[in-house]
Amino acid sequence: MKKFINDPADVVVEALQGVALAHPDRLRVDLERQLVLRVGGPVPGKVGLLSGGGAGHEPLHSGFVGPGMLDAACCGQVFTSPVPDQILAAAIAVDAGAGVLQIVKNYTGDVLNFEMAAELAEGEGVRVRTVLVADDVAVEDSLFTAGRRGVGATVLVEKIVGAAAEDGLDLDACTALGEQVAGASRSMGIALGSCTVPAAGRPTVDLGPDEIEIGVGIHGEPGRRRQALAPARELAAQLVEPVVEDLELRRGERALVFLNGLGGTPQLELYLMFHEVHRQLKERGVDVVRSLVGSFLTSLDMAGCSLTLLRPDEPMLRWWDAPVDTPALRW
Amino acid sequence: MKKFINDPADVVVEALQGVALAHPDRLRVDLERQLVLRVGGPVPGKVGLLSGGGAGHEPLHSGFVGPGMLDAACCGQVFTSPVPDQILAAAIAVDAGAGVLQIVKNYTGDVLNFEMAAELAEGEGVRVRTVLVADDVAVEDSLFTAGRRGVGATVLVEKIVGAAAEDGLDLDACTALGEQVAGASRSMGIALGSCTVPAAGRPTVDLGPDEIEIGVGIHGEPGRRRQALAPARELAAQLVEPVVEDLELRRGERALVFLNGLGGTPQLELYLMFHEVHRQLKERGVDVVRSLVGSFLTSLDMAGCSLTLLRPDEPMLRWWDAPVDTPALRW
Amino acid sequence: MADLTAFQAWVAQSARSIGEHAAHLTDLDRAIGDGDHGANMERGFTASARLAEDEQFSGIDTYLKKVGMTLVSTVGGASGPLYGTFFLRLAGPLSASDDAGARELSQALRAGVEGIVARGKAERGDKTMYDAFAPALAAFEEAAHTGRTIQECLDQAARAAEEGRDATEPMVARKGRASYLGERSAGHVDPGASSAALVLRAAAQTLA
Amino acid sequence: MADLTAFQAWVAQSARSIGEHAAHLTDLDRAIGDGDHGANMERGFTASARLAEDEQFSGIDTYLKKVGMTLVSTVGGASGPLYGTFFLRLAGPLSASDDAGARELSQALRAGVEGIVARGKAERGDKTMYDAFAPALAAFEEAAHTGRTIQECLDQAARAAEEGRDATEPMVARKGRASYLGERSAGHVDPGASSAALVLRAAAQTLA
Ligand SMILES: Nc1ncnc2c1ncn2[C@@H]1O[C@H](COP(=O)(O)OP(=O)(O)O)[C@@H](O)[C@H]1O
Ligand SMILES: Nc1ncnc2c1ncn2[C@@H]1O[C@H](COP(=O)(O)OP(=O)(O)O)[C@@H](O)[C@H]1O
Ligand SMILES: [Mg+2]
Ligand SMILES: [Mg+2]
Ligand SMILES: [Mg+2]
Ligand SMILES: [Mg+2]
Repeated sequence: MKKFINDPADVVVEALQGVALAHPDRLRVDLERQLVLRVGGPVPGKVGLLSGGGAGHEPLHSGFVGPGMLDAACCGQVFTSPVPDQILAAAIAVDAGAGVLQIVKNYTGDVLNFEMAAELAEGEGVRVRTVLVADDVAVEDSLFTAGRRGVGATVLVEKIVGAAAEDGLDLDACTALGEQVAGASRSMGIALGSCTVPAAGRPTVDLGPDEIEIGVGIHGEPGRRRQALAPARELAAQLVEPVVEDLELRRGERALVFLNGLGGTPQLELYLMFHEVHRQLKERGVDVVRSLVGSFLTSLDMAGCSLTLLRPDEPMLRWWDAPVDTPALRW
Repeated sequence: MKKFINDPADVVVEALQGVALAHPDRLRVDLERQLVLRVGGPVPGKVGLLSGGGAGHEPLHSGFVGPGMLDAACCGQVFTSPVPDQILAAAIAVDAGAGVLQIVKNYTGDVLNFEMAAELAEGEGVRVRTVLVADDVAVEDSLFTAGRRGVGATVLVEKIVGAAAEDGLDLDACTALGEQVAGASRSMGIALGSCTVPAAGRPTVDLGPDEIEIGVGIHGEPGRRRQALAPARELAAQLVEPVVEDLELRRGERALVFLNGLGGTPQLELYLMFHEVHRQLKERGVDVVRSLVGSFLTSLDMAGCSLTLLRPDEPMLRWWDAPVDTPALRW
Repeated sequence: MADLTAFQAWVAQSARSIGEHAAHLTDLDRAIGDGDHGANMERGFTASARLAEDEQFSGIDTYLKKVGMTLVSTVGGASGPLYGTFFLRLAGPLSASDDAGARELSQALRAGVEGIVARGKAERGDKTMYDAFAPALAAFEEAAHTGRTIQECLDQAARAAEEGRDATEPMVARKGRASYLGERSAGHVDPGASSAALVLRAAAQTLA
Repeated sequence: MADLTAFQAWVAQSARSIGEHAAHLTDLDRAIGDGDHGANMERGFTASARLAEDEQFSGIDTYLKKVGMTLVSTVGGASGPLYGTFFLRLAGPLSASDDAGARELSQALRAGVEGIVARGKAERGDKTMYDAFAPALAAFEEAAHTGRTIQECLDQAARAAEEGRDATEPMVARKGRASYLGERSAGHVDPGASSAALVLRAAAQTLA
């Protein structure tokens, strides 16, 4: 394992020190609790928007703190959920009386920790709602299992609800919107190579020199199948088809496309894949009305990409277009 | 080699198709000549700012086209200079009567091709000046050799001169400013792993499992030495020391710090390194007045980072802070 | 009868046992999870065991609540809230006593296990820690009901937990990270069920 | 005497020879450069050789200019502008003639080689293509001066280029990518000097 680290145990807190030094005018970092907070928050009357999860997915979530998006991000250790104390502290910090909305990726650890935090926060008089993001179509959907993993749709929920909260929507409306966006999004990823968790010191997934994982999770979880490497146009088809079908996107419908790099994939390849995805959506009669291409939800150094499609309605598009001013997303 | 590509020969043009589809409202892409142009340009009365080079360093240069930065980027094949025809076409396209400034990274191929293009453009009545960026302290400086490679300072020159051109500085003033910024900047990089050029199909640099290259070039060129992996704080020192010394940054002076990921390095590690760099600069009495952390000048999928320091004067800082609105840099 | 000292001995013994088996727990989690269960549990129980050294507790329930909160904030992952809730809920039925008998222990155990279900929504056969806790609770209640000593109740609970743990091997996971593996999760013992068996065995060694 | 057809044969023969040696040129460039010199040269000379098939040319000079422009826009890298300039400048002294003799060829060659220096600023011993072109020019001029036939002049130039190429092996590069290697560039023949020797050998096979 070759990484820019000192002690693997200190990676997250040392990186947060860097975040604090790099963005002193926009972010306030609580190193002890591993929280990243919007400078100048909480904003009176505004719903507090809070997310978090294991580290290693940067810029998600800490890079999305700022006007038009999150009020706070809670960082766990690498690929490990934050614990309720941290989340509680964040909820209290971002509550301006209008309540707090937690955006949680659907992993048992995250779900349980955010749930306990919400109970504790309610005990402290903070109103808390939760939107669960579970968009990874590689995992079968079922009420009887842990369900689908939360992946790319998280970025879309954070952006769109972030703008809506800024616009003054109340807690129930923000929650409903978040659920709509999460419900109208589907994702799937491909790994060409594994990530390596600093504390583990070796690759999480054991992929052969020509092997790839279709449907990989953002922690290197197994996907639908392993197969041999194929040309980009075939790989794009293996993302487009399951996502479009699960979302039941029909000819003539519109889509917001988020093509995401998983950390080790160069922009050159990402844009090349975007071209393929765009072409194939067009062939299916799907109209790409908005797009985002880049590495926004990563798995450390994993080589790979994920495709997220959202079936947007007009309000979602308006809030997508609304200004955002965070370290990682700004327009 | 596992990459999202079809035919290695088509990588650049297919990626440019993706760029065109992802940014239709900001960029105009000439696929045949592999040019990326600012929508709505040329801007009357403004000096046309033009850069380019081999592909594989994205977002440099194509991601920096837009208000406040470049008017056009010319893309060569991967790690190969564009040819004079392309550059000439770009120069003609961005000339609005105020002349054209080319920002060129100091590699023989780039220098010669941009030079021929400038001669051809002058023949067509376009006034052309060139700023050469040669900031890589890993290479010894000498009048009798090809000289230092152009690396991270390129981003700073493009940003600062981009803002100045937007402000209405004329061609000579833009050229002088570009030379000042280039002259006041130094860089050095470290590779933890090699990049792989699609057409080559195998890693450019042959690094052992614990070996790293100190002073690597952005095409995988050899640096000052190979050595064993070391903790981040030691690696940071091996970047800070030579850069500070070559720039002769003294206690009490100010610096703009650009910590750049080379493509395969996660943000988590980059921010961790930024913390180290910042701390060590502080120890040396250097005041970090501005910073930029991210993967802006990459070497395909190379794991590694580079440090660029600029000794800024007031005008440089003002133009650094000025608005920029490109796909990769926006504030 | 189990007094505060006994409960503190239980937590200490759990920490020891988990420390000894941490590598094994991690190996199990590496096979069907993310390979951190050993480290998670060791971190949490070490912190919990230290509580008794650093602090005076006025009763069993305040102690168990503190253990629960400590586990919640140090174990992390899925198992942190689950083990945390287990200890937090144990405290309830013991709030009045400073020396618990079989009946109170039985009620406490039921409250704790119900807490795990309330939080994790697991059912029998989902291949989770509940597959160790549930049979342990049933065995304890059965033994207590038929008038066994606390030691006998605890022994039977520990044995039932170990059998429950072993029974997770062929199961297909339906909860937690292992569920992403689908059919491929079969053939591996569940890490959480394994740590649960250790904690209940530690109880049998200390609580009576 | 060399007419338009002879010049076209020269370019065609250069393309053939470079095609045959492309892998070798690339290997040389891989050792001290970026491993693209073979592909660069093959692409450029193939395109240049095709010119004569696709187009009618009115004179030697217009043809050579077109070859130069084609090389500039297809070879790429450092060698594109250098070879391109060489051919563009060759054209000058030949503008009046449609059948060049030794004297005109000598002047053309000088103009071409001076073009390479004007563009690349290389000196003898920098380990570049100039280390093949410079001795070739000197040998040609010497032979022409002493009244040799064109064939003799060309043969001596080709031989001198090959010797110049071989002499680059021990040199430490001071220009181009190889210069980044410093001392480590010694012990390898320069790729550009090697392609130059091929082009001049092709001249000896066709131009006389
Ligand atoms: N919903 C659930 N209910 C009960 N136990 C669960 C549930 N989900 C997971 N577990 C238990 O948690 C264990 C994994 O714990 P751990 O590895 O510490 O957390 P994580 O999976 O977050 O890394 C599993 O082996 C399983 O026994
Ligand atoms: N300044 C220069 N003057 C003359 N020849 C040069 C100069 N720089 C490089 N060369 C020649 O160019 C050759 C490399 O060409 P090529 O590999 O095609 O371009 P690049 O180095 O851009 O990849 C070198 O072997 C050398 O002979
Ligand atoms: Mg685990
Ligand atoms: Mg975990
Ligand atoms: Mg080369
Ligand atoms: Mg090259």
